[in-house]
Amino acid sequence: MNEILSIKDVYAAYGDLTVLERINLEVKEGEIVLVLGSNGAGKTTLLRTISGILQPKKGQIYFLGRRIDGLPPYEIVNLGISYVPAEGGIFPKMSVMENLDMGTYVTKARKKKGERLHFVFQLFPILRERKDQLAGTLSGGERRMLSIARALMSLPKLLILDEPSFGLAPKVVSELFKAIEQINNEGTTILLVEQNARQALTVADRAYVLENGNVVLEGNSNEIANNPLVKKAYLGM
Amino acid sequence: MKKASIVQKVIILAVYALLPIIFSHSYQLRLLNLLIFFTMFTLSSNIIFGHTRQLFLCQGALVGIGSYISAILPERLGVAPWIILPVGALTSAGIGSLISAVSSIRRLSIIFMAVLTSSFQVIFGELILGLRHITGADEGIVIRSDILRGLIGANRELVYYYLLIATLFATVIIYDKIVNSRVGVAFRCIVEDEIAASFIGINVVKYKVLSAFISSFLFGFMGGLYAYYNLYICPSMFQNIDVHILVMLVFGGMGTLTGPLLGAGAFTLISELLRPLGPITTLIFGILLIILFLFFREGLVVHLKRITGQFFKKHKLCF
Amino acid sequence: METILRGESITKKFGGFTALKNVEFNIKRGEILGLIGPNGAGKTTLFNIISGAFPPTAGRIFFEGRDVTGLKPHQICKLGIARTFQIVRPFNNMSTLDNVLSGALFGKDAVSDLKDAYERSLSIINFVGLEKKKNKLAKELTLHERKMLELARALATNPKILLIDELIAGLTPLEVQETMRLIGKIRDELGVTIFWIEHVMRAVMGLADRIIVLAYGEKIAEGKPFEIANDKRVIDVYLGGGLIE
Amino acid sequence: MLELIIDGITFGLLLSLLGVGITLIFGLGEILNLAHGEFAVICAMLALIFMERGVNTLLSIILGLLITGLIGLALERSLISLVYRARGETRILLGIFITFGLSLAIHSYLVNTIPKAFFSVKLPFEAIRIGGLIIRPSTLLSAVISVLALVLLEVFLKKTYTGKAIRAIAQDEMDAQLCGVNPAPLRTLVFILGAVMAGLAGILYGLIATVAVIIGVDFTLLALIVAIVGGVRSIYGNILSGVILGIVHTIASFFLGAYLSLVILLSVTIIIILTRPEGILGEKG
Repeated sequence: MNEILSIKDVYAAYGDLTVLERINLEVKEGEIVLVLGSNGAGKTTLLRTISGILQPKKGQIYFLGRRIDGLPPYEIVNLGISYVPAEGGIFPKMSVMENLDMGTYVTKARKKKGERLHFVFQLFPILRERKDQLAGTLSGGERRMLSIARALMSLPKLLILDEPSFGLAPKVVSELFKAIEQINNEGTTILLVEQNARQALTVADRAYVLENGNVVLEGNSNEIANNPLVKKAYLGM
Repeated sequence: MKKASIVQKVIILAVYALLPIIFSHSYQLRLLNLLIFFTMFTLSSNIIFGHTRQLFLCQGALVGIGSYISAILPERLGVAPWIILPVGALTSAGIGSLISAVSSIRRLSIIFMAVLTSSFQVIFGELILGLRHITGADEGIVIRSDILRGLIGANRELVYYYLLIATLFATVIIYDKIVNSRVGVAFRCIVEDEIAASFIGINVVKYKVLSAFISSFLFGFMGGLYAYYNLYICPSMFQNIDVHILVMLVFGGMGTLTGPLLGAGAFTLISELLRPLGPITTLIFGILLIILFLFFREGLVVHLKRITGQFFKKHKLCF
Repeated sequence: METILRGESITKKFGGFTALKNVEFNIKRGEILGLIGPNGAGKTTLFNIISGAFPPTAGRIFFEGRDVTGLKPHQICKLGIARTFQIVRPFNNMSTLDNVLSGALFGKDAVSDLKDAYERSLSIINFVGLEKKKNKLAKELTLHERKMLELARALATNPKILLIDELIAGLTPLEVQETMRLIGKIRDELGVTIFWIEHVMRAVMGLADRIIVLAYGEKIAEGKPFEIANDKRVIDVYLGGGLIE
Repeated sequence: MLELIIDGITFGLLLSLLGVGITLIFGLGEILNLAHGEFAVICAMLALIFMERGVNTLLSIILGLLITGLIGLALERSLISLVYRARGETRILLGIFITFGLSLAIHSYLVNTIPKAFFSVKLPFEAIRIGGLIIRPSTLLSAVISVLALVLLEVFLKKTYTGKAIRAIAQDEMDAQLCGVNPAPLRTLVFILGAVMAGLAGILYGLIATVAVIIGVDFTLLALIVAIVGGVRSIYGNILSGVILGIVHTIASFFLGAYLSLVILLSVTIIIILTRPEGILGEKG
């Protein structure tokens, strides 16, 4: 399989506060890759750096062989990376449909809008029912679905999800993970950050463990799930 | 107060006191007097904007209230100007405190502060024009009650000059005391982070209102004094004060004591130099405001400090 | 032991979203009470309500038997409840000493004399181990030092109870050890009661006398650390709905 | 009375044109444009200059609008883009001071160079009588063009990708970027749009009254009131508040005189700011 994303020796900081120290990470086409780590380990910073919200201090990021570090977020979206933040990710004062329209803002997605709509409505049928409602009036779970759907509208090759289960009830979380698998089966590569280690490890192919801005562990999901350190710190065993 | 700071103030006071020896011409004295008025205006702006970041775009109105009350009331009530001067100052202070109180309790954002205070300024202007029989509208008021009636025989400009520097130095000393006290600490915390400040026990509303009170009091007081000094006031005098104060404040640098002094000096000089140009000066002040804010936001003092190195360092407020 | 702080069916709604639902708690004087739960469980919201950032939608807070619901932050602080923030907010352009000094000048039993305040501040700076950084600007400190600074500033207000919002996240193992020792010292040497939000389970388990678990705005468990560690519901909810095995 | 209300509505629609510009510019870049009303004067004066040189009225007006747009472009790319570099509260303050300075400079320049210039357009039509009602065609035309411009703006914002992107930036700039929107050119576009709409308001004011060079400050103030009362982020709110304020202003001016009517308008604004700022702005304290 080809590498779709590769991160080489990346350092990132907020002001003078270093958050990522020499991160190396790669994602192959078609995979679901999970990043685990405690609060403050630098997971969100990593995702923000990939999506261009934050510029890395040092290091390189390649997407499909092209160097993307230093590009602004809107160009990175155009290349095929969609980032779904843990909170937000929707325009509350626009209708569900308008939010999905904004998802097709990138030129190449505009032509395939109908096809894509069909896919996301099949993935999250509730959004079809709510399509004329203002996004701000949706429930927490529906908002999360909309933010993922919006990101999918732009035909991403790589979908980056920051804690999709954040703040959701367990039942909704299970549905969401099913959807994530379905998105992956349809051909989209996924990079996922989760605190909900158990469920995330069941869908992921491989995982990285981040601590204090460093990758301390990597491997396929089974190895990671059976690692004594992970068991103790993330699985509560 | 540190010793160095006292010595410095005594020297500055001495210089001010001796200036009339060199600038004895009454035109020059008038300039010096205007300089002190401007310095005082900038100093009071500094208290409210520099130290507590409350945007008051109605300084002209606060000065004007003091001025008009001091101009109108003594004759109408038959009371001595001495008594009315503090009444005017307190009225300004009351209104300033009220604006500060409502806006800090409602936690208005800068945008709303800007619109609220400038609306107030416009209302003041409109009222002055509308209440023609009291204020004389555009024609203004000629003031007959002089605060220094008994001393008028002497050199009027000179007498006012010493009265003004006495006021200035009294203000500077009080200002210094406040900034270096517990209140000054509260001001700094509020500028840094209002929310964090409230969680360590600082009553943010109280201190903001306090700073508005002090500053508006000074505005009103100086406004009244200006009316008695000038013996004539009209609405246009209070129109561009805000711009002038802003220019002076940024010129000198906010939140410092030297800032307003230097800023007012530079401003008086520039506006005197520009005087031959006539009404176009406003255009130049507009451009000056833009340039200053874009490129010299930290103030002239900071830039000077960089150039003169350590010289100003000892003046840095202790604490 | 006597109760110092008590919450009576605290409910908080933001628009249609219920952040807290009928949460009850009870802290005894001299206790370290841990507060844990998944992200978005409402932990920080609870702290915000106790410290006066906003009032609860329903319910009451009692401090030393007195109803303090709806008081403003500065009033709450003056009564003897101090807090730290999850995302630190020291006064960045002030020195370490001035930061702590501002706490001493305005908190409970505020010292109005600058000299006395200096002394109190210095001893607190020593207590948290920042004596070498006392003249540095807060923005020049490391994250750990800034967290210690915020703790020091809160302590300078002379609180009876301290609400700590995530002190350990993002620290190195060595710093974690130091911080845990310090929290113990605050209780034992200064006699300050502690209400403590933390994500690092090991730390809370090791130090807290009792633990409350919040999830989706509701209290799902309360008890001694070992009871919490073995509570089926806590393991389920805190670590996710499904199971691998 | 009915005629007064019609005049008020017409004037109010002009205010809406101005207010909408303030709203859009603030929504996208957090810059409260205190020089906004000057664009109306600039445009009217430009049209006047062309007309005095013998250019046909309609063409003069179009040229005026075009040049006003270009001036907007130049100002945005030079001055305003410097303000965007600052963040948060500093940006808002900087925006206020810079545009304040700008308004002073423009105002002072115009007052000094062409103090006696007055712009107004006379239509070669008779007043229309409907029943007992007399409607001036210029009033009618002014109202129709305002409505048309506002409808076009609404269609642009609601139906086109660019318009949706503009609304998206106003809600959450970072989120809009994550959808692939580059905010900088859209901010420029909106500033130009705002300038041209203000310019149009100036021209239309020339239809119903006379534009003098000193009127820019009043326009800015009225536009600010419209924007604040209608909500700094809501376009419908702006149109509604513009019309209401226009009616109130016109009627109050007629019965109480111009100065008291302004005092009343401003007092209402102050009360609205103090009673429900978050409701209007959608901003949380």
